[in-house]
Amino acid sequence: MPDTATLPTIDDAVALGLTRDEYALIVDKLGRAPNQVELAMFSLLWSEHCAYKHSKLLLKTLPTEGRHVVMGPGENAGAVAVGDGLAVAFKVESHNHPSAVEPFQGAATGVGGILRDIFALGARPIAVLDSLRFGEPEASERSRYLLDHAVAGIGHYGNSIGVPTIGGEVYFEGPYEQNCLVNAMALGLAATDRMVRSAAAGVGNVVVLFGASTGRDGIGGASVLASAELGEADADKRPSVQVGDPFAGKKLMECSLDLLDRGLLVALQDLGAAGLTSSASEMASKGGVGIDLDVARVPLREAGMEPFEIMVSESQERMLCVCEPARLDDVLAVCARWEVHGTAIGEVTDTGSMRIFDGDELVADVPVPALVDDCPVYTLAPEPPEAPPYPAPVRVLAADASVQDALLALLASPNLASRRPLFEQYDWIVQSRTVRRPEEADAAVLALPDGSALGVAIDGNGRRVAADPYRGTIAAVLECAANLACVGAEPLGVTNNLNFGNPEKAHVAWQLAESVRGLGDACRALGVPVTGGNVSLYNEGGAGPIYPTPVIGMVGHLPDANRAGRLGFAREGDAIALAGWDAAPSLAASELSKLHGEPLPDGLPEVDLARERAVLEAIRDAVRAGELRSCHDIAEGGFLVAVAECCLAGGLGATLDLGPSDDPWAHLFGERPGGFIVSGPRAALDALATRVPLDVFGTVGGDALELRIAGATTRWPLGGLGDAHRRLARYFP
Amino acid sequence: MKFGVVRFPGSCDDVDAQLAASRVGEAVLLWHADRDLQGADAIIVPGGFSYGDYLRAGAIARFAPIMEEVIAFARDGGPVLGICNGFQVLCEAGLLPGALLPNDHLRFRCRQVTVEVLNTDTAFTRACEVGERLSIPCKHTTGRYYAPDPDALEAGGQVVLRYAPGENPNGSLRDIAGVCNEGRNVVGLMPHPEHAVDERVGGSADGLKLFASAAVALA
Amino acid sequence: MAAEDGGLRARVLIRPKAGILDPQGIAVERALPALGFKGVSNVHVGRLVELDVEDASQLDEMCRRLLANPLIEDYEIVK
Amino acid sequence: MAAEDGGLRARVLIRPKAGILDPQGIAVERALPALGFKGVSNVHVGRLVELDVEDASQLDEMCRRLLANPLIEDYEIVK
Ligand SMILES: Nc1ncnc2c1ncn2[C@@H]1O[C@H](COP(=O)(O)OP(=O)(O)O)[C@@H](O)[C@H]1O
Ligand SMILES: [Mg+2]
Repeated sequence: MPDTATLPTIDDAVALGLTRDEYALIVDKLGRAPNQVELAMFSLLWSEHCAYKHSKLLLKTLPTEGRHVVMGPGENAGAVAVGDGLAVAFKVESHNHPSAVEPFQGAATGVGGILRDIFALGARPIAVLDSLRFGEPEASERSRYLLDHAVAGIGHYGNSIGVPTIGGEVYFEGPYEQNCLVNAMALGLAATDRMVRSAAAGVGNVVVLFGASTGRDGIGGASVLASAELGEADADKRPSVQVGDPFAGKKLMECSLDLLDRGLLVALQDLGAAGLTSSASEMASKGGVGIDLDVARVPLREAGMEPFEIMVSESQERMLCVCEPARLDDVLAVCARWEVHGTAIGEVTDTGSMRIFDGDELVADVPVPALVDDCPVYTLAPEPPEAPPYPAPVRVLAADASVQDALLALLASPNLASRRPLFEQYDWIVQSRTVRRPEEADAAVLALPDGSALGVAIDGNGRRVAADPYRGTIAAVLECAANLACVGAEPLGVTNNLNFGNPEKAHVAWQLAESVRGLGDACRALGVPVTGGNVSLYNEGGAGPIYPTPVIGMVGHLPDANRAGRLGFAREGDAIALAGWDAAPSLAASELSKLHGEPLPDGLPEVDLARERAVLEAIRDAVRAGELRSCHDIAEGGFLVAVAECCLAGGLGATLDLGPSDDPWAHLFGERPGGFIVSGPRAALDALATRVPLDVFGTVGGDALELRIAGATTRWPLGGLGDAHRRLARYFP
Repeated sequence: MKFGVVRFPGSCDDVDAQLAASRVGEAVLLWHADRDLQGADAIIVPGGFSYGDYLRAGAIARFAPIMEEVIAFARDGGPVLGICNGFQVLCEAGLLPGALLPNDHLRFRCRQVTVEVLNTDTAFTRACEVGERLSIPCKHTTGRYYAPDPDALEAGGQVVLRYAPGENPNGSLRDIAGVCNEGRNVVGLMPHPEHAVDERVGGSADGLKLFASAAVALA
Repeated sequence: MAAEDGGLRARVLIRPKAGILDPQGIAVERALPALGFKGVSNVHVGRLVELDVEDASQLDEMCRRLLANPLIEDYEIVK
Repeated sequence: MAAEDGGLRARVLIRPKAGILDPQGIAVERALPALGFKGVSNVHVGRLVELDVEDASQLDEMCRRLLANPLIEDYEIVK
């Protein structure tokens, strides 16, 4: 083919993140050296982000089948059927590195990106959840800055586009100081038979780009290709910070859904990272066709953009669709109605190649399989470390602190304190579906048209995964399932985002492999398929890798929205019970051990997954029966923190009588999956006792939490507990 | 009784307002670029981020073609309710006194608030009692009400809703949550009554009274 | 100042009216000492709008009708 | 320009960096024709910060560290 620029060198390829071997393989696939545009395209599609080079083989081991599954891994998002002819599409994705650079825009564009993945399927986005990790806020001004700005950015995008942010999670740990995590999950609702796939089809069909114009956004690395033509002076023409525009995103969303409602499209795909290159190639690949694109027709925000820049630009709020030529005018008319710019930029061909033109000039010609399928995948070389390679946290609670002080310290600790200062910055009510708001229940609950509801939870305690990647990941899955059980929801599907360090390091490879093994085993045991997710590797700072952080998002269904569980104590005189635990919890890797500055243990206690499943089902059935007045799972902080949370959520005190215990500290503050604090009439608790270990230990009432254990009595007025629990507010002056 | 709910590019609570209004009557969406109110008996300018709230909340939306009709409708005494962003639009359009400024804490804040009804002689509070307290969620970044002469507003009975003591979420002047025009037919408020029409998802159904009031007015 | 296309490059400065609380200004004023900047006072944050206009006589009306809200903001046109 | 207290009244103009998306500028530019203002182009919306400083030499650092976000904004100090 005619050559446009002087051919880039193998060093350019390396500068773009490809290995010398990968470059050689590209030359081999093409039968010639790639030109500038082609190398730019390969550098994106053969990147870790697009090709899953280090995770693909592991991901293959995950269970993806299930009777509810409508779409599994491979599409823009997974989807499960929820009855009534409806399906819920959902996926979690990370925007860690952009958020570490510019937290507000990074988090905002992260939300925008995951929402496009959802409506690309023809599903109307109905909810967002966020999962955040930062360094210790008390010690680190940078972490406070990242927290403040990332939260504002998530709210900015989600609030402005009219999708409620109904839940999320945030943890603060030293290892995230240099490399924060910003993951966002989105859910969408669609009529199952109206969902679209992204496979391009129909030779001669038109490829239409619509949405924002294309600028130099996100062109960081690839700009080395331009170094030939551009001097230092032009360096600032290469901004790589993407600015989110939720207003444009809103119009793009309504326009896309309108186009689909009118049945005008053959295929639809969002432009995410890797822009036009990956969207077009993936559409071609899935349809087994070729695509011709003319970059000269792409509307530009900046003059003088090179063809390769147009192909790799990550400009936000853009979509790509395929339609029949006869429908083109209608498609463009719908775009115009929504004030969205639409342009025909190419067509579907039978060449099996991506051919990029600049006007009449052919500037790239690459077989689609070479781009999409032929990237080498690497098997990891896992090696467990001697012990978890992380420094012990700083002690913030005296070794001889009393139970009185320990509970207050735990409630006030950044990982346990109320998230209200965060979620009050999110609109959690728009769209009129939110049956359970943040802090009302362990899972968010969204009403469906037929009176049933969805339960959604997202979780992943990196510190426990760092202590034991296999059991820690199982614990994260169980935590999500427990949250769903507390509202009465049956799990239908799981999405996940694997946030890890550099997989070329043996111990990180081991963390990743063990974590995925745990994810697979837990999902198989619970009978929940993994329908999608995302992988974010190389999350490291000067001090080394982050805690291994698999973020689990779980979606479930409950038959009656009116019976969705609540976590707060509801009525004076109700009996309170501990349900589920058959063994004492352990202080290993607990929040209390963190406050005491203890290093991570090497391993967590074993859990019996079959038994955990039975407990989850019993709790779920009890909540669905509608007789329990509250149900809350025991998580970080342990038993006593869970009870205090029930008191605060309900504005009611409680009196607890625990009797003797051989290890009161472990009993009160130890952590392990499968424990629940339930309250209600005695009969309801007795009914539950026929299915799970259950111990009635207290009564709801009064304006204080009063604990009698081994003869001693400790009393916490609700006011004091509330003040401690509100501690995060100080980071949002 | 037919409600028309305006839809601007960037409106977010338009469908919610339509749902709420349809509990007391028929409710249709009115496209910003049209000039047709479709024979609606009452107009709702809903919440959201019309035109992204760019430049100034409500500043661009108030020039939409449909607003010319809404303004004429209001000048003829037709009932018009502005909710949140709609309140901002109506102030920018000069249909309501005052303006809305960034919250004193400069953050978006979403929470259930209690508001007190001060004037029941308006198109949207007739079904309420004076002094009645309503629990309604609010969610906005630009809700700090300001008017150059609040005394005149209060004297003229144009302050329709006030945040209950200690509940002012945005630093509004004199805890003002909602106002009306001199004709009492145009009302604007920052809280979202359309999100308080169903105990199940609203935590309260108090907001329904505002929509019911419009029906009463016409009955 | 001349704009590329021969028209006029205009700059509009929009300020919160005196007497109206300016929380953004206050926030900046509060943040500065923490960063070690002393002796800063009377901080106000407003908006800057820059545009090319063919007919500069339209600018004032543009400001009154759209760019500024006279009730809460003052504007200044700098050509 | 002198400030009341004898210090200096400084003005900082903060603009979206060239090449960085300016959603507000785009929205305003789109809106103007509809209001009957023709021939307006190249609209950009930024921020205006005005403050009294005793030591003007601190201004540049103030801009870099607090007033502007150097990643996406350029600033201009007008004394
Ligand atoms: N950790 C994971 N578990 C299961 N599926 C995954 C995981 N990571 C990625 N996937 C799937 O791989 C496909 C490609 O992911 P991605 O490149 O993020 O899609 P997109 O570019 O549309 O965001 C998607 O279907 C996604 O669900
Ligand atoms: Mg996608």
